Formats: sequence, structure tokens, C-alpha cells
Amino acid sequence: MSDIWEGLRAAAWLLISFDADLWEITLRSLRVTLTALLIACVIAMPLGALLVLRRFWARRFVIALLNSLMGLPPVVVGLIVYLMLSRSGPFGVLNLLFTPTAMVIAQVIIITPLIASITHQALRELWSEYHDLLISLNTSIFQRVRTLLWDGRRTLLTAALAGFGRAIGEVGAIMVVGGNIDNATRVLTTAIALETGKGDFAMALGLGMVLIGLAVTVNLAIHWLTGTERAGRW
Amino acid sequence: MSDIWEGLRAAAWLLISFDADLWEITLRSLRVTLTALLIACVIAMPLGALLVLRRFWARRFVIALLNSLMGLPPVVVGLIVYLMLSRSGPFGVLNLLFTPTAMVIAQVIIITPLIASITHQALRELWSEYHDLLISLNTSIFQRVRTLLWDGRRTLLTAALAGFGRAIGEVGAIMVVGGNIDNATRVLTTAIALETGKGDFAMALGLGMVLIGLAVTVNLAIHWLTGTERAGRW
Amino acid sequence: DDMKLAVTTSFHNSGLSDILLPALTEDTGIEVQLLVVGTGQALRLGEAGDVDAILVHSRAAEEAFVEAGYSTARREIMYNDFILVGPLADPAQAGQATSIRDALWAISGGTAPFVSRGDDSGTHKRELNLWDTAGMNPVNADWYRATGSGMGAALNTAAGMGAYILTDRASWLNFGNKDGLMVIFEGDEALFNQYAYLKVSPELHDHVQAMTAARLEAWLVSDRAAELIDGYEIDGQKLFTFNAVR
Amino acid sequence: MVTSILPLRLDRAFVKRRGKMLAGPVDLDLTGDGVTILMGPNGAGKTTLLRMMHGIERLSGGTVTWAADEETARAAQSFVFQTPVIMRRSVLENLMYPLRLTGVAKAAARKRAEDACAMIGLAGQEGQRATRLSGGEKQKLALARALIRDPQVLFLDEPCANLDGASTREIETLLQAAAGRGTGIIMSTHSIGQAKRLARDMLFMNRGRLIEHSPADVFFTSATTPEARAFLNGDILE
Amino acid sequence: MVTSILPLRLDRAFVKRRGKMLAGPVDLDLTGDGVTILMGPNGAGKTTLLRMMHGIERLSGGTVTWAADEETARAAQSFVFQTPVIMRRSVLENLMYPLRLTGVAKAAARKRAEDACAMIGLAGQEGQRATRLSGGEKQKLALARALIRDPQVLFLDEPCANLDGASTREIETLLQAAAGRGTGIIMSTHSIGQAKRLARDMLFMNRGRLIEHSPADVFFTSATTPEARAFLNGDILE
Ligand SMILES: Nc1ncnc2c1ncn2[C@@H]1O[C@H](COP(=O)(O)OP(=O)(O)OP(=O)(O)O)[C@@H](O)[C@H]1O
Ligand SMILES: Nc1ncnc2c1ncn2[C@@H]1O[C@H](COP(=O)(O)OP(=O)(O)OP(=O)(O)O)[C@@H](O)[C@H]1O
Ligand SMILES: [Mg+2]
Ligand SMILES: [Mg+2]
Repeated sequence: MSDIWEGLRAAAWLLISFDADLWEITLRSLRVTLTALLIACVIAMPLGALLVLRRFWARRFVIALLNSLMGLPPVVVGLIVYLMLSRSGPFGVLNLLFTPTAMVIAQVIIITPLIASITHQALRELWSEYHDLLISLNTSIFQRVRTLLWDGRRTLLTAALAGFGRAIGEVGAIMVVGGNIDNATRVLTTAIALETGKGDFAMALGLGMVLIGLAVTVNLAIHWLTGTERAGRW
Repeated sequence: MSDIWEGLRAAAWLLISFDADLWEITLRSLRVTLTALLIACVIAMPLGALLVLRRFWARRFVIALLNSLMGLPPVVVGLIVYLMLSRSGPFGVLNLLFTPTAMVIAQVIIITPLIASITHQALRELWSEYHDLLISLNTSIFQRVRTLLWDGRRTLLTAALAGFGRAIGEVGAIMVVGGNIDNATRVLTTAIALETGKGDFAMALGLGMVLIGLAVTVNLAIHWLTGTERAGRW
Repeated sequence: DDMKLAVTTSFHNSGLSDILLPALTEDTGIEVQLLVVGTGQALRLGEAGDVDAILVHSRAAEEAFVEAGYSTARREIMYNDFILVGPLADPAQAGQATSIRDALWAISGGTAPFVSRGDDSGTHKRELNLWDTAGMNPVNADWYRATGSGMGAALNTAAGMGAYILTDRASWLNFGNKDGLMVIFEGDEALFNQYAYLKVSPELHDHVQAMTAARLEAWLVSDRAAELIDGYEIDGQKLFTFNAVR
Repeated sequence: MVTSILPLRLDRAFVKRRGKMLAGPVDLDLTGDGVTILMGPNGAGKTTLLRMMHGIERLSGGTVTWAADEETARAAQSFVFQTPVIMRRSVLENLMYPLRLTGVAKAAARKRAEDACAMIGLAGQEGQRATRLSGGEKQKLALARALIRDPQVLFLDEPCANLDGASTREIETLLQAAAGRGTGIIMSTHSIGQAKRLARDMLFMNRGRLIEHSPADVFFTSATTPEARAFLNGDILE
Repeated sequence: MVTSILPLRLDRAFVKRRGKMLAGPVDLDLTGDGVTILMGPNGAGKTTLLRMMHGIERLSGGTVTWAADEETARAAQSFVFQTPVIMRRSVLENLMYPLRLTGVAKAAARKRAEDACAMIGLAGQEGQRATRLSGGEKQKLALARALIRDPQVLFLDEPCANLDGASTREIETLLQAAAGRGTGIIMSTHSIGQAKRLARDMLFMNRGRLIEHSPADVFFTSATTPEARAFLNGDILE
């Protein structure tokens, strides 16, 4: 118990003292996560919309697969990305291993299925509402995707936030591909894992609280900016 | 690259040889995850529904908080649960640390916000459809929750599957509270982390593939049982 | 100059790297990026050419690494020692033992659990080796808990369970969660723990920073390094002893 | 009936959204015996007024009070919405739902739902998904669901808009029977013929304001406001 | 107009769901000049038939063919649904949507949408969320949105169900003007008065079957089937 209080104290102290290292790894956490989130959204949201729109034969299988891929164990993703980017791997020449880029790649793989699944689920209702109209208006598949994504943007927020949450708190994969190198690829979660390993629970908890605080801030900011809960149905 | 092939070979071999250890940790993974999922659904789904139904002052904040908690770093959760359950912690007398129960507790904490958030999002549309009728019929809040959860059960599937995915692939928290003890708390993900640490990537990948296969099987089974994609709108 | 060095958790957790690396940069301008991983993983990173050098403590594995041509030579740098840590009450009375062998015998009575790393790390291999020399095979005993995790995590587990555990002194001294644990047994010669430095051979991977790795090696065996290593203390205890052959 | 929840009184009640007055302020006493018909052009605020009375539209000011306490009053009303709200269940389950809410046993609820189903001509379609019904069938289903609890006061918002001639007449008969048994019926419609056939009292709205409240015979022969007269002529109101 | 997509021919087209014949089999040739009105009791299959013609209901058998190729034919039709599909956008954006799809520039689309808005009496409500419109306003919006692309063929499924008398008359004028310009109009309604005012040809359905197809004057004076005669009398059809 006392550790938890000490954790709070450590968090407060880290923030008050404006610790430069903390600042750096926090920014890196944010940068990696937001980059990954952006890329994943660009891939996953149209994909989720397409799965709502298209009724091809393997559709059900693809959906089940996406849902399963939500359970991709991060360590395995990390490992596969590692093997791909490793010097003896096929993309070794790109020299991406142990860089933030590698971490972004792993994150994208991890959160894309999650975002696509939630998008798919969120847009199903909207599509059943719009179905007749959009077919009647003779829209192209591209126009349909755009319309669904635009008119459903508020409901897609949860998808993006779930992706953000999963990415910002993730440690298994980015530990493997990033290597938790000080000043290069250390982010909040890997720092927490490091402190936990050292048995320095107060510091680990302190960093954890900074991380949670960061997530809360980002979420509140987004909610406030988009005004989701103010504006009723839209 | 060759590691990936070897991983596939290892997976095949593990399965064919019907490895007793593999069998045991796979079953444990499933048992822990499904228990956690069940508990989390029982907590999170009514909670998500309530957040749709009730317009209390802190609602927006609670929603933003839930969304942020989706980003709870597993390691931190693990740490807090560890501190609570450890001998010197408040629940030390229960002697739960390093048991599957402790792992279930950590999992529940991790996936409850995720499931509640997706539930909230999924039921918003349904509530805006049913709102007038259910208010007009003078339903109690309890009846409303029940109706939404029942009539929205198909859309809640994604919430449950996302929770399942997150839980089955999670490693950070259950490593801390479970300790990855052979024959007691070792599950697929912790075994994968162990093999990775040992540098036995082929084995790690093999186990990872077993895990993915497991997730796919569970998902396909659920999709098939519920027939989500067959039956149109419901 | 940048180079990547894979080290074991125990080395990093000792805190010595925080002393050595700034001095290194100051003297040579080399910026070392540390990858803190398990021994097995460190060796794999070296084999794949993803790091330029490794610093580990697992003699047999290191020799196999050199044998297979991944490195040209193994350079011993320093040593510290393993210690036996356990609950304050010492229910097995292992503290009264005169040798590690006797201590292990006492523990094998099963009055309290014993936590093993169980992850094929240098520490784990040494532990198995100690049981072996003591003539026991406890792996299937119910008091023997193989955790399959890093040094810190295993220590946390031992603290949580009130168990005995074999650890290296550096990790122990730097460990923050000592609640309920103390050093039970130390000082046996069998607990000697040698660290060695291995440059990854540029024969197999032409992109490795062989020059920088060589300069690092030269620095590690220098007087400056020797001084820093021998002078590193925590709570008044010396952690490492420099023993490189120059 | 135990205690009557009528009369209904509105006291300077109004609904404003984004600075626009949707309906009101309205002062009104409804004794509620017989059928009261609410008319007015599109967008006049009829739906809004009915919802205010029923208590599902948040008031921006004023009060709506029934002769009974809140709980009793709420339990004794039903509402048929302009766009029927159809639950994602079978036709039969839609009809059983209000009964099951009040604790009617499953078997009894099923029996009554089956009767209601036959009443609206959907016998044989009990098991169909209600969301797949035709437009008119949905309206009839919503009506039957509103009637099944035997409310004291029944609000109807253009309940016959999508019905064929025969169904409209059947529904009218049904409503008149209910009114005869003492149910207060408050209903909006665009059909002047239907209003003439059913109404005992008339309400007329334009641009959010309730500008006429008079017995039906008076309204149709000598409406006092020029707007009402123009409306009855089929002219466009500005 | 470039090429006419009419006539429309249905050849033994039918829709069956879960073993139930919802509409058809229908054999039909529609030359489509003037207004064709489709009548029939609730659940007769009118909506289903209109959707089959428009090509948004999956056929279980038979064919529906236009005089032009698929792509041209699809682009030249509009449909006003029984329950209007309102996009979650502002009124103006709802009207601009079909134009923007075909690549009309934003400014031009906005201008035309504003004109359409005024035409249906929603001037001043351009910025309002369309989902918040009243029932009648939604119907008018859907109609204006269907007309804005100037289709060759316009399907309307009970477009005046929720409209007041004046709006109904306005819409009828609008539709007659369109028909005069050569637009083919196929429309279902429950109002015999409206059918008499507009129809040049009449279709009559019962229980999924198209049982009458005749010029309006013939239909209203001397319908051949007993069902149609009973329907015009307001009797219940079994
Ligand atoms: N949230 C809102 N913001 C602005 N205007 C609104 C809002 N909700 C409704 N309105 C407007 O209020 C007016 C009254 O709506 P109401 O639904 O009560 O009309 P009505 O008399 O029932 O019309 P109809 O006969 O077409 O059903 C309409 O013009 C509608 O556009
Ligand atoms: N998927 C379905 N399964 C079974 N029956 C269906 C299905 N879809 C529609 N129906 C039934 O088909 C019949 C025809 O429906 P349709 O909507 O075409 O009728 P309609 O003539 O437009 O009626 P209304 O005048 O009420 O709008 C209805 O009885 C309806 O319940
Ligand atoms: Mg209305
Ligand atoms: Mg219809």
C-alpha cells in the first residue's frame, strides 16, 4: 500500500521537477503512439467500412480473423517484426531495428485489427440506415466508404481511442523491436517495465501515473474538441 | 526469416505430438481468459448501458475516464494488483498472489474499461432508436438496461471479442502477478515471453501461432454459434 | 560514434552501466546504446548482427558463440558473485550452512519455496549447475518454483512468496523491493560470476561497427575502466572486481 | 378504473431548442372524455406538443400536470409515435413487451399478444421480425402495442398516415370503442375527413402556437382564426 | 434528355423471403409517360414491387430490364422511400449530397440546394440538422433530394403520407409539372383522391400479386377484378 502512495509522490515529484528525461520519454511515447494510431486509422477505418459494405464470400471469415487478430500477442508481433527488420532478415538493409519507426510498425500491426473491428461494428447500424439511399443514389464503393466514415465519425471515436489506449499502454512488442534504449527508444511503458524489474515500485508507479494522466488528458481533450456527448445523436 | 518457418514447424510439431505441457498451458490460458472475460462482461456491459441511459453530471467525464482506462498500461495494473495481494499488502492474507486467480483479477481490471467503452458506443444508436418508446412505456432503469443489452446482443459481440483478444494476448500484468511459474501460472503468453528471452525464437513463434490459432478458433466458433453475419440486422 | 551493446539484465540492474558509459563517452566519444535483454536473446541479437557486441555471463554459451564463428574472441572483463537470498526468518536455517552445497541441502527440506529464474539465463544455468554439484535434482519438487522471468521479476516473485532465490550481488543491492528478504548465504567460491565481452565478428555481418566495438573493448580493459569498476560501491559494498587479462 | 389521471393541465408550457420556439407557450385544460384531434400544417409543432403532454419532451418552461401523481399518471398513458418505434424482436414479442414490463406472466402475455395480433390483421405473422414489416403494418403494430395495456389516455401522432382505407376505418372504429369505454384520446392527423369523423374537441396549431381550442362542430363550421379557416380550405399558411 | 431509359419491362420477376412470396411473379411493361399510381392494401407488396423496379431489392427470380444499359439506367432514377432516409447532416447538406456525388462543384450544388429548400418551404432551416425535422418536413426533404438530380424516372412510395393538405397539393403540382416535362413517375399511395387527381395509369396489387393494370379512368369506373372494386369501396380484402 505505502508503495502506492510513494508512487503518487514520485509522480508528483517527477512532474513538479519537470524532469527532462521524463519529458523526453513522454514525448516519445506520444509521438510513437500517435503516429501508429494515425497510420492504423488510415488503414483500418476504410477496411472496417468495406467489410460492412461488401458481401463477398470470405467476408465472415475475414471478420472472424480480424476479431481474432485483436488477440495477437504483442510479443509475437514484436518477434515477427524483429525477424523482418533484423540484419539477417529481409528488410535488414533498411536499418530500422531499434528505432522509433520499428516501434511504430509493431504498434500499427497490433492496433489495426482492433480499430477495424470496432469500426466495422460501429458502421453496421449506419449502413443499415443508409443502405437504401446510397444504393438508390448509385454511389460508387469509394463514395459509400467516404459517406459512412464521415457521417459516422463520432461513433468512430471509440475505435480510435481504443486503438490509442492499446498502443500507449503496450510494452511487449516495442520492448522487442525498440530495445528500450536510453535516449533513443525508451518510452513510458518500457521505462515502467525497467523500473519494475529493478524493484523500484514507487518509480514504476509514478511513471504509470504519468502515463495514465497522459491518456486521460488526451481523451478529455478529444472529447472536449469533438464535443461527442454534447451534441446528441451526431 | 528461417525462424518463421521454424516457428511454423515448431507449432506443427507441438500440435502433432500433442505435447502435454503445451496442452496444460493452453488450457490454463483459456480458463484464465474466459473467466476474466465473463466477469468483465458482467461488470462492463451493464455499466456501458448505464452510461448510455443516464445523463448525470459527471457522465462525460466518466466516459472519457473509461476511454483513458482502455490505455491502462498492463504492467502498472500488474504492479498494483501485486502490491494489493502481496504479503505486506492489504489482501495478503488471502494468499492469492502467483495463482491463476490473481491473473484473472488483473485481466478483469485491464479489459473492463475496453468492454464498457465499446458497449457504450454500440448501444448509443440502439438507445436513440428505443429512447422514446422505453420512456413512454415508463420502464425502470433496470428494465432499460436489460432491454438494451438483450436487443443489442449481436452488436455486443465485438465488445466481448475485443476483451477476449486483449486478455488472451496480454502478458505484462499476468507476468507480474502470476510469476510465470511452471505448472502453476504459466500460460501461453508468458511462455512466449520466456522463450523470447531465452532466444529460442522458433519456439516462441510456435507458441505464438498456437495462441493465434486458438483465438481464431474461438472467434470462428462464436461467429458460427451466433450466426452474426448470416442474419442481417439483428 | 554509435554502437549497440546487448547486456544482461543483471549487469544493467547493477547500475554499473550508468557509471561506465558516461566515462566512456567522455574518453572516447563512443555513444553506446544498451539493449538490456536475457542472455539467450543477447546471443541471438549478436548472431543476427543486430548488435555490435555483447556483454554476458554464461561461459559455456559464450564459448559456443565463439566456436560458431559469431565472434573472434571472448574477453573476460570482471566478475562479481552470486548470493543466496531468502526470507528474514530463514525457515530452512540455510544461513548456518558453511557451503553453498549445505545451504541448498537445507533448502531442499522444503520448509520454504525456492524461486528459480527458469529462463536459461546465466544465473539460471549457474543455479542448475549448483544443484547438480550438490547432487540434487529439485526441478520437479513442489517447493521449487521455476518462474521463467528476468532477475528483477524473479526477485519480486520471491519477495511475494517469501522464498529463497539465487541472485547476483549487483542485482540484489540495486533491488528496491527487499521487503522481507535478506542475504542468507554468500562467499562460496562456487558462486564466482565472470562477465565477458564479445565483439560480433564482421566476417558474417559487414555492417557491424567492428572498429568501435574494438575501441570499446580496449577501453573496458583500460586503467580508467578498472578504476571505475573496482571503485563502484553500493551501501559500502564493492560489487565488481576487474580481472581482465591485459 | 381506479383514479382518473385526467384532467390534464398545461400552464404556459413551452419547448425551445437552439433559440427557436418549437411549441408554446401553451395554456390548456383537457378533460379528455372523447377524442381530441390536433391539427396544423407541417412543422406546426403538433408532435412536439403531444410529446410535451406525454412528458417525453423536456420542457423549457411552464408545467404539465395530471390529476394523479407522477407515477400513476405515467403508467396510465400510451403513445403511438409518428414514426413507429419497432423493437428488434418478433411481432409477438413486440406486443408482449409492455405486458412483461408490468409483470404479466409469460403465458398470459402471449395470449393477449396473440389476440392483439389478430385484431390488427397480422395473424399468421406473429413470428416475423417486426422490423421487416411493411410501413402500414408497423403502424398497426405500434397501435396495438399502445392499446395492449389498456391506457387511460392514449396519444396518437398521425397513426393512420400509412394505412389503407379499410385499415383506417377499422382503427377508427377501435378508437371510438376505446373512447366509448372512457379512454381519453388525443391524436394528430392531417386528414380533415378523419378529424370530422372522430373529433369531439379540436386543437389547432400554427408556427408553434395553439391558436384554436373548440368543439369539433364549432371548429369545422365557424373557426375563429383566419389561419384555421385557411387551413381547412387547403390554403398555405405563412 | 439523351437516351430514354424507358420502357421498363418486368419479366416474371418475383421476390420471395423465407418461403413467403412478397411480390410477384410480375409481368409488366411500363412506357412511363405520365404518372403511374400503384395501390393496394397494407402489406400487399407495393413497396417491394417499387424496390424491385428500382433494383434495390434482390430478385428471387425473373428479370427487370430498362431500355438503356445498367449504368445509364441506374443514374437516371430516383426513389423516395416510404420511411425517408435522412442523412445525419444539415438540411442543405442532405440536398447537396446527390449533386456532389455526380461531381457538381460545391458552389453550384449549394445554390441548387438552396433553391430546392425554398421550393419545399424549408427556407430558413437550411442549417438545421435534418434528423431533427418534423415528420412531414422529412418527407418533403426526401422528395426534394430525389428531384434535385432531374431523374428520368422517379419512384415515390407514399410520399404524401405525413403531409398537410396544402403541402400535398403543392407536391402534386410539382409532380405534374415533372410529368409534363417527360419524367416517368411511379408512385404508391393510399389516398384514392390523390390517385384520381394524378394517375394516368393504375396498378393494383393484392397479396403480392399485380392483379390490375389499366388506364386510370377505366380503373376508377369499371375495375375488372372484384378485389379492386372492393378496395375502392373501402372494404377489407381477404
Ligand atoms: N432540435 C431542433 N432544433 C431546431 N428545430 C427543431 C428541432 N426539433 C424540431 N424542430 C422544428 O420544430 C418544428 C416543429 O416540429 P414538430 O415535429 O412538432 O412538427 P409537426 O407539427 O409534428 O409537423 P409534421 O406534421 O410534419 O409532423 C419543425 O419545424 C422542426 O423542424
Ligand atoms: N424479410 C421478410 N420476411 C417475411 N416477410 C416479409 C419480409 N419483408 C417483408 N415482408 C412482408 O411482405 C409484405 C409486403 O411488404 P411491403 O412493404 O411490400 O408492403 P406494402 O404494400 O408496401 O405495404 P404498406 O402499404 O403497409 O407499406 C408485408 O406483409 C411484410 O410483412
Ligand atoms: Mg409530427
Ligand atoms: Mg409500403
